[in-house]
Amino acid sequence: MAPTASASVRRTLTLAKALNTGLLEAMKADPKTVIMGEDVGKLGGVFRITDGLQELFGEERVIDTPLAESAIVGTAIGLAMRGFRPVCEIQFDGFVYPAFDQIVSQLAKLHYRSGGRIRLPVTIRIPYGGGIGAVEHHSESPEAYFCHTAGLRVVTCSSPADAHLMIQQAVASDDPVIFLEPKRRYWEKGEVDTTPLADLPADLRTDLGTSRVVRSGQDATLVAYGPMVRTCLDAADVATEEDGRSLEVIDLRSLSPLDLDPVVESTRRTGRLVAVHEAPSNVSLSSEIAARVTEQAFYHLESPVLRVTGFDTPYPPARLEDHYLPDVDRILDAVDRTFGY
Amino acid sequence: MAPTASASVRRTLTLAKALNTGLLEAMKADPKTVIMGEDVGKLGGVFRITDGLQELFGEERVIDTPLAESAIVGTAIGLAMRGFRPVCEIQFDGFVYPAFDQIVSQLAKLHYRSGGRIRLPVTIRIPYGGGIGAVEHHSESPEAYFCHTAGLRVVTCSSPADAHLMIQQAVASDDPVIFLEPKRRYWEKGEVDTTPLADLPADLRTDLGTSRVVRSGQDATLVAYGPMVRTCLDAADVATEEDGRSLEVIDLRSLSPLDLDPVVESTRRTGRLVAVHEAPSNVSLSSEIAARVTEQAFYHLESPVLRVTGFDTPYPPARLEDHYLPDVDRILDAVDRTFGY
Amino acid sequence: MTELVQLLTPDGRRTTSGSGPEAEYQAFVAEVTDDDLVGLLRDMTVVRRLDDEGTALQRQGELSLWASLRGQEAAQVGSGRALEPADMAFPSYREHGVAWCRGVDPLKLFGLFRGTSLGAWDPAEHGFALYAIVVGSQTLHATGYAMGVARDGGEGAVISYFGDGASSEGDVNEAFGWASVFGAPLVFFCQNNQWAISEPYRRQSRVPIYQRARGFGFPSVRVDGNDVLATLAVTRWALRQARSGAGPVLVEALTYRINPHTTADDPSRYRPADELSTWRRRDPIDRLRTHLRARGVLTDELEASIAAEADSTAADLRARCLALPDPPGDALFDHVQVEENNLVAAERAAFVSLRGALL
Amino acid sequence: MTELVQLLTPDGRRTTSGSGPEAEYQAFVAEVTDDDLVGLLRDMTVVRRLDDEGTALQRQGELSLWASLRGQEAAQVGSGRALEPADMAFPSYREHGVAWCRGVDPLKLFGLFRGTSLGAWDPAEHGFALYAIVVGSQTLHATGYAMGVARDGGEGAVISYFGDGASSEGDVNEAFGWASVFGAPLVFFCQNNQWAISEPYRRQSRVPIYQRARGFGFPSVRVDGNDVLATLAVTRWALRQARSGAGPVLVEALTYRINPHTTADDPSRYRPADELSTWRRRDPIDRLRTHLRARGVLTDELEASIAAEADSTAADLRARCLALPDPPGDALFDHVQVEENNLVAAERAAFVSLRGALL
Ligand SMILES: Cc1ncc(C[n+]2csc(CCOP(=O)(O)OP(=O)(O)O)c2C)c(N)n1
Ligand SMILES: Cc1ncc(C[n+]2csc(CCOP(=O)(O)OP(=O)(O)O)c2C)c(N)n1
Ligand SMILES: [Mg+2]
Ligand SMILES: [Mg+2]
Repeated sequence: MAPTASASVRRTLTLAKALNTGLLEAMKADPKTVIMGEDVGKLGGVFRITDGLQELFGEERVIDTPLAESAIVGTAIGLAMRGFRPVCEIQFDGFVYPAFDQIVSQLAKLHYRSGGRIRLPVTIRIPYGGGIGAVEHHSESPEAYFCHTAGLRVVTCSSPADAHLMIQQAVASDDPVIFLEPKRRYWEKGEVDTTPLADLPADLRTDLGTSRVVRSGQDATLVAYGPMVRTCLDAADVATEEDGRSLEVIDLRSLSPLDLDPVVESTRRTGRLVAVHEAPSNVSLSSEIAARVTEQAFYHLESPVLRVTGFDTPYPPARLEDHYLPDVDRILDAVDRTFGY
Repeated sequence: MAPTASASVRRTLTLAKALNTGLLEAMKADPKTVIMGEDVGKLGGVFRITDGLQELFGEERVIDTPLAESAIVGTAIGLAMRGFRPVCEIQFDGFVYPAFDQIVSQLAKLHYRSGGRIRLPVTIRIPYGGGIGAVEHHSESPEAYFCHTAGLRVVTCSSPADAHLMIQQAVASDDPVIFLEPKRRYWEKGEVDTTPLADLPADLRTDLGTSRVVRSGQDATLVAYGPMVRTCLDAADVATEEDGRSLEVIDLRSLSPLDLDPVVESTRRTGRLVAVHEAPSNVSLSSEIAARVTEQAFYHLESPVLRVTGFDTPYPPARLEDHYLPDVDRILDAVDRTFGY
Repeated sequence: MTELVQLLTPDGRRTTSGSGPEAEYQAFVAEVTDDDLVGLLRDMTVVRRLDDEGTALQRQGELSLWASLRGQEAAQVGSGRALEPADMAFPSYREHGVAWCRGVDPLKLFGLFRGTSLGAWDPAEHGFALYAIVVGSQTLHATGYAMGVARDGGEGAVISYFGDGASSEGDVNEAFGWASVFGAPLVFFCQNNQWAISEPYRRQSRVPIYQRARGFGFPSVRVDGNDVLATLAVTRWALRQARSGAGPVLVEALTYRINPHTTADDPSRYRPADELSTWRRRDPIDRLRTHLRARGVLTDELEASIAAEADSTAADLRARCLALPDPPGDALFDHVQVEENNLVAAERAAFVSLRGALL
Repeated sequence: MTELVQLLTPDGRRTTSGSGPEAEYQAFVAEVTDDDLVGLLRDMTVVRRLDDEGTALQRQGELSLWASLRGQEAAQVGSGRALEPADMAFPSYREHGVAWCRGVDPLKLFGLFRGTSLGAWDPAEHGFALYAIVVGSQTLHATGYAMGVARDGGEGAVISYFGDGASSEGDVNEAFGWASVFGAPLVFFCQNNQWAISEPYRRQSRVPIYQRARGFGFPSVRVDGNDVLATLAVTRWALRQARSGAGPVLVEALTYRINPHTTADDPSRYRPADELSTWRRRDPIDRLRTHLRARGVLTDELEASIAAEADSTAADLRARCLALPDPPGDALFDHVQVEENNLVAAERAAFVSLRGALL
C-alpha cells in the first residue's frame, strides 16, 4: 500500500492507514520533517505506519536507525536544534524506557532551561496498549510516566479521523509531543477527512489539546482515551439496551495537558463519573481525573469518581489479558456501583 | 565519621548518619549484602551515607562502579540472581532515568515473569527532592514514576529513627525497594533506637509498609511523606498558634503500596484532607491519595481533597525553588480553602 | 572478509590444525569423537524440527508468535554444548537451541509464545535465564551474575547471547565496559545473523562486531557460526579464558536468519532473494551431515533414526502444546511481589467477586 | 604510556616536525604566530582567573556551587580556538574555557551556578549548546545535530565534550555507534582529567579511552591536553576530518583536574597528594609561558598586562555577578511549553494571587 497524494475528500481508512496518510501530509508540509526509527524505512515499520514514505522521500528523510532508543530520541533532539522536525517511532510501548532519560530530562526540559530559546518540535510515536495477544513488553500503557513529566504534550487518538488529523497537528506543534497510537485499533475503519492540515480552518489546525464528547448521555459519564473509547461506546450501547441507562462518553484525546472542562461539565450534569484506561490504576491518569473532577464538581457528585483500569500487576501473559483489560462488564459494574452510593 | 558497632541504645543522630548506621547493620546482618554505586567507596558517597563502609567490608562488598546507571541496576539484578543482596546508590534523583528500563521493565517484573522463582532483593537508594540550592537535575522528586510501576516497593523516611529502621527493612526485604532519601533533611537530628533489626520485635521488623500518624488533630488532616513531613508539622504548629486549628499529620512512609487506612480514618473524623508533596501534581501521589480517600470517605468529606505540590513545570533554578516548593503558607492556604467549601 | 575461525568447510571438510586463526582452537575439539559429532547432528536436527513445529503451530493459531532460529542451529548448539552444568546462560528470545542444550522443556518456550506464561522454567535449575525481549537488557544481568560468580568463588562461567542489532544498545556497551573493568568471567556471544528485523548489520556498525571488544580492552574472535565444530571450539576456548580470571571475551558467530524475524514479519519487503539462496547453501546441518557422510559415520539408517527421533519429539511437543491450559484468570495476580501488596490483594478480591462465575 | 601527541614539551620546548605521531599534526599549526600564541596564553590566563573567581564567589555564598576547570585550560582553549564560527560545540558542565572561546559572557555561566537561570545564553548565537549535567546525554544531541549538518549541507562541524567518567555511559557509546554509521561530521572530545569525582579513570576502562573508537570503526588520537598547541593542532585535524565527510573522530585529551570535582567535593578522601604535585608541575599555562619566555616574546610587561586584563575581567564579572537579581517568582512558570498549558496557567494564576504581595 503506497501512500497516496493529498486530496480534500472523505475516505474510509483504517486507523493505521490514516496515520500513514497523515504522516505523508506532514512530510509534504515541511521539508524539514524527518521520520526516524527502527525499521521505518524499507519495511515501513512493523505496523506499516510509515509504509511507502521512504520510497517517496528518500533515505535522508526516512531514516532506518540503529537499534538504540536513547539515541533515537537523543539524536532527534540534536536534529531539532538544527532546525529539523523529527518524528521518531518507538517500535512498541515496552521499548520506550531505554529512552526515558532523553525524554524526561532532555526533550521535556530544554525549552524551559533555555528560557524559550530552544524549541524542540519532536514527535515520538508509540504504539501502545494490549489486546492483541502479544508477547511481553508489547502491551504496555506508559502514558502516566509522560503525563507526570512537565514540558511534554501527550496525546492519543481513538479513531481514524483523529489519527489523520492529530498526527499532523502533533508534527506541526513546536512542542515535543508523545503521540500514543492505540495498536489494537490500528485495523478499525472509519471515515477520514483527508484535507491537509494547512487547508483546515484555524481552530481545527490547533485543537490538539481538546477533549470531546463522543456520545451524549444523561445518567452517568464515562471518560476514556485511545483504545478504551471504543470499549466505552460499546458499554454505553449495552447500558442503553440492558439497563435503560444513558451514558455520556468523553474522549480525552489530550492526556497532558488535560482538557477537563467537558468532563467537569458532564459530571455536574450526570453526577457520576467513571474513568477508564488500560494502564494500572496506581498514580495514573484516572487518579488525576478523579482528583481534579472531584475538586471542581464536588457538590454535584452523587458518587465518588470510580476507576476501571488495568490491574496493578505487570502486564500478564496474553492468555490472561482479557481478564486484565477493562471490558464492558467491568465498566458497567462500575456504573452500577456509582448508582449504589 | 567511621561507622560504629551496633548497640541497642538510643542515640542522637542526623538522618544521614542514621542511614549510614543502618547500612552498617545491614552489611553485618547478611554477608551477601553488597553496596554499589558511583563514589560509594573511598569517598563514602557524595552525601557520605556509605562513609567508612568500604574500609570495614572491603572493595568486594562496597563497590565503586563505573559511571553508568543502567548498569548499576542491571548488574545488581544479575548479582541478586546469583544470591546477593545489592544496595545500589543513585547519586542524585535526576540521574536515575538512564536506569529506567532496568528498573521498570526488568527489576520490577522478574519475580512475576518467573512465576515467583526469581527473587530480587535489590534496594535502590536515591537522595531526592529540592530545597538545597542545587543545580539542575539535583532536586527531582521521581516517586510517581516508580509508584505507577507494579512490582516495586517505594518507601521514604522523614526522620533519623525511620531512616535507621527503614533502610534495614528495605535491605532485608525480598522485594525490590526504591528507597527515597529526603536529602534536605540529611542534616536534621533526632533520637534513634540503634537496636539491630534482627533484635527488634517481629512487627517492627516487617512494618515497612505502614503509614503513621505523627501528630494528632481534629480539624483537618495533612498527609505527606519524606521532606514534607517536617513542613507539615511546622504548618500544624502555626495553625494551632495563629488559627487555633488542630491539624492531624500523617507520614505515609510507604508510597507503594500505600497504607491509606489511617488517612481514611483520619479524614472521616476531620472531614478535610490536604495532600502535600514536592513533586508536580499532574498524575502524582496526591492524585492517587485524593482519588482513593474520596472513594473511601465520600460521605465524610466537608471539602474535596486538596493538594499542595510542586508546580507542573520543570524544577526551576535554585533562586526560585522557595517559590516552587510547598511551604507553610501554601499548606495553610489549602487548609483554609477546605474550610471554605 | 576479516578473519573467521572455521573447522569444517562449507563442503564438510575438516580444516587441518596447521596455521591460521584455527590453530589455537583445534585443541579444544581434539577429543571430539564421531559419536560426539553425531550427537551434535542430532541436537541440531531435533532443534530445527522443534523450531518448524513452532512455526506450524503459529500458523494454526496455537501460538501467537514464533521467532524462528532456522539457520542458527550450529551457533546455538555449538555454544550451548560448550557449556558446563555450573555455567549460566543469559539468552535473548531466539535461543531455543541453547535452551535445548540446557535441558529446558521446549513446551515451556512454546508457553511463552502461546501466551500461557512469561517464563515457566527455573533459571537456577537449568543454568538458563528467562528470555529477554528488551533487546540487550540481559547482557547487564549476565555481567552482574558473572561478578557474583567471581565474588562467591563459584566455578562456572557465564555466557550472554545477543544479536547484531543489540550491539547498538547502550546496555550492551555498558556491559562491555563493566565486564572488562571488573574482569567478570563472561563470554559475550553475538549471533550476527546479519539482520535486525529489516535492518542489515552494517546499519549497526561500520566494522565487524567482534572488533568492538578491542575498544573496551578485551579479546574477541569471529567464528563461522554455521560450523558447529568451530563454534564449539571457540566457545570452549572463550569459556576457559573467562574462567581463568582473564575477564570477558566476545565471540561473534557469523550466521544467518533464514526465516522471517518472527512469524509476524515479511522479509520480502527488505531482503534480496539471492542472499537467502547463498546462505541456504551454507546450511549448518548439511555441513555436518556431509562431513559425517564422507567419514562413513552417518548411514541412511542412522539418519532415519535421528529424523524419527526429531519427529516423535516434535509430535509429543505438539500434543502437549495443544493441551496447554490457559491459567485461571486470577493467576494474573500471583507473584507481583514476594510480600503481599494490599492494592493487588484488593483488586484480586474484587476480580474474584465479579468474575467468580467465570473462573 | 601509549602514543601521545605533544608539540610543546613540559619544559616548554617545541617538538620538531620529524617523525613520531606528531608529524601529522604539525601542519595544522604551521601558521601559528607568536601573536597567536600570546592570544592563547591570554585566553588561558583569563579563563583561569575567571575560574578562580567562581571558586571565590562560591566560598562567599554568592554561587551555590562551582565546577572548576583548573588544569584543563589548554585542553579547552586549544580545542575551543580550533573551532570556526559555523561549528557547534556541545559541552558538559566544566567547559568554561570553551564557553569563553565561543564568546559566551561568563556571567551567564555564573548565573547557572548561582541559581538564577538554567542556561541564559543562546546556543545558536554562540555555536555553544547549554551545559549538560546528565553525564553523557549531550553526545547524542551532538550526534543528531551533526547528522543535521550533513543533511542540510551546512559547512560546520560539531564537537562534543565529555569526561573520562562519561565514557562508561550507554548514551556515549550509542553516540559512537550512530556517528560512525551515519558518518556524522563530529569530533568527540574527551577530556580525560583522570577522575570522575572520586573514581580514577581505570575504573571506567582498562585501556586508554581513545582506543574505544577502534571498536566502532573510526579514528582516534590521544593528545597531551596540557599542551595548548598540540590540542589546537589535533582538534583542527579532527575537525577537518569530520568536515571532509569521513565521519567522526575521537580525541582524548590527557589532562588533570587540579581542583576538587566541585566546591562541594573533598578530594583528600580519595586522591594521593603526590599525584597532584606531579600534575602541578605539568601546568598548561606555565608550559606556554616558559615557551614564550624562552622565545623572548613574553616580557614582564606583556605578562603584567595579561594579568591586569584577567584581573579586570574578573573584577567586572564579580561586580556583575553580585548584582545579578533573582528572577521574579512567577518566572518559574515561563517557557514550560511553546503553546500555553492550561494547568500551568492555572497554577500561575493561583500563585500570583497568593504570593502577589511578595513578587
Ligand atoms: C529495546 C528494544 N527495542 C526494540 C525491540 C524490537 N525488536 C525486537 S527484535 C529486534 C531486532 C533485534 O535484532 P538482533 O539483535 O540482531 O537479534 P535477532 O532478532 O536478529 O536475533 C527489534 C528491533 C526490542 N525487542 N527491544
Ligand atoms: C547520569 C549522571 N550520573 C551521575 C552524575 C553525577 N556526576 C556529576 S559529574 C560526575 C563525574 C563525571 O566525571 P567525568 O565524566 O570524568 O567528568 P569530569 O567531572 O571529570 O569533568 C558524576 C558521577 C551525573 N551528573 N549524571
Ligand atoms: Mg540479528
Ligand atoms: Mg573526569
